Amino acid sequence: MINFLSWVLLLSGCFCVLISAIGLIRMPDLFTRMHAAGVGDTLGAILVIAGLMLQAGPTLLLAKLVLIMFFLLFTGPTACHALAKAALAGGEKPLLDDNNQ
Amino acid sequence: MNWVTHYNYWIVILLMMLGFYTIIARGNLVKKIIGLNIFQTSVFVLFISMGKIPGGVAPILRDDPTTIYSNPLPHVLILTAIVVGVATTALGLALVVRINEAYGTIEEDEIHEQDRFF
Amino acid sequence: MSTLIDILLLSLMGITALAAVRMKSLFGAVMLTGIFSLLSALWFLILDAVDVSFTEAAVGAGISTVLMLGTLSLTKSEEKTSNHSQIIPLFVVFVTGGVLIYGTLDMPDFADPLAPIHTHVAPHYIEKSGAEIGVPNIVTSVLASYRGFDTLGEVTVIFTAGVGVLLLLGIGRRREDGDE
Amino acid sequence: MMFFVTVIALFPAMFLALGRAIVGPTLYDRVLAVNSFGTFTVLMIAVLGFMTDQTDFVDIALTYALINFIGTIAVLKFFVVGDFGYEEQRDQ
Repeated sequence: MINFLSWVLLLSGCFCVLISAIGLIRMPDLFTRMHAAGVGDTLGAILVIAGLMLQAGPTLLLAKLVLIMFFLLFTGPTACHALAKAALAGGEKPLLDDNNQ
Repeated sequence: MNWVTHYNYWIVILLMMLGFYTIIARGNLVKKIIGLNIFQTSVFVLFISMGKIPGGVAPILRDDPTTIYSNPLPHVLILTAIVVGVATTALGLALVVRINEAYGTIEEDEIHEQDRFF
Repeated sequence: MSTLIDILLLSLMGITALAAVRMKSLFGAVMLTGIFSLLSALWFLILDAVDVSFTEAAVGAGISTVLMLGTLSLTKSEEKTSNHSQIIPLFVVFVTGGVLIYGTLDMPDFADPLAPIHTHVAPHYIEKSGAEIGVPNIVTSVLASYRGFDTLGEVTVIFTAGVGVLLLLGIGRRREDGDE
Repeated sequence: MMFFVTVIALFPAMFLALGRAIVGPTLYDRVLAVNSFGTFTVLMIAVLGFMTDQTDFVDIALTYALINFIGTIAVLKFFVVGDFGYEEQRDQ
């Protein structure tokens, strides 16, 4: 049962990571890429680490994995936010729909 | 010998050739230091990949006496080499900064051009 | 099974190095050097070199990248196209590479447990260092005890490099400020 | 087996992130690609540790996660300020 759950979590994590990587290469401009990479990476990383946590069992290892998960959970969005702020300050403009301008 | 068992050597040689080419053919000094770093890493990869034993684990002693450990000696050598390498990089980059202050450029050709007038 | 991982990782390293060398923007090249360091650290980890991987990640991906970015902030960030002939460097590089490939034909296979490197000194360290030094990490006991003078020499080299960097950047800069 | 599948599935993601780091076009794209690449590396180290039954690797993954974050923030600060902040201190 635990193995099955771990398979599901690991595979869905891989799926999210792959989607975020495809978004990173396929999206048209910087901010949409950032959206794909920031959201997909964080979710994928958390799912993969959760899958590993099920395999670790209640040991010290579990605590380390929880730490990694928390770091990724906090640092991913923070880095993305800082990147968006730096890009705006550096003069990058988001790509807008022509009809709304 | 087949290509799988020597693939690591070929990648090492590819990295070495790339680093060597950058050092001797590119005029930009920062690019030369990047080439030097790639060259260094190729040597590290060569040493570390020689220390691998199939089924071995990291050389940290365990209670189980049947454990196979990978060879720790290349790790020691490369640990020293990495730290010396970053010292070299720092010194080279400091030299680049000084050259830029003195000549106003980090391109080798322009430095030679200015030296010709002295 | 792990052969596939090895080959994919080594190919990634080769592609990254090639792109870093070809990149005209120096910022891009420095970013790719950071990725290259991460990849080589990952490869060291796969080969069980835990300590080396740790050092490479902290030093290669961390300090080197920051040092190079600092240099770029003080100098130019774009590389100019050189108009030199590329034939002689390419010739030298390919001759060297060819000789080295000839040299690898005699090398032991990757991860061959009977290679000469595994039969001579290393077994002594693996068997005795636990009793002789008492540190579980063999790399630490070799680095700090059996080969302690090597490490002392390493510290000397780093000290010399630090003095060199200070002489090049710190003291000269301050004197100029004082004169003005 | 499941760890092996995960590692193999992480490789295409690494290739794609590397492609974005090579293509660019802006510096921020490259930083974003490097950040994503770092996350993939952390995941791969953790999974590899489980695959080869050497769970010490998780410590290293923890360090990598921190180095990656600090590196990204340092690079961004560099892009915004233009240096690491020494000039301002000297002026004061």
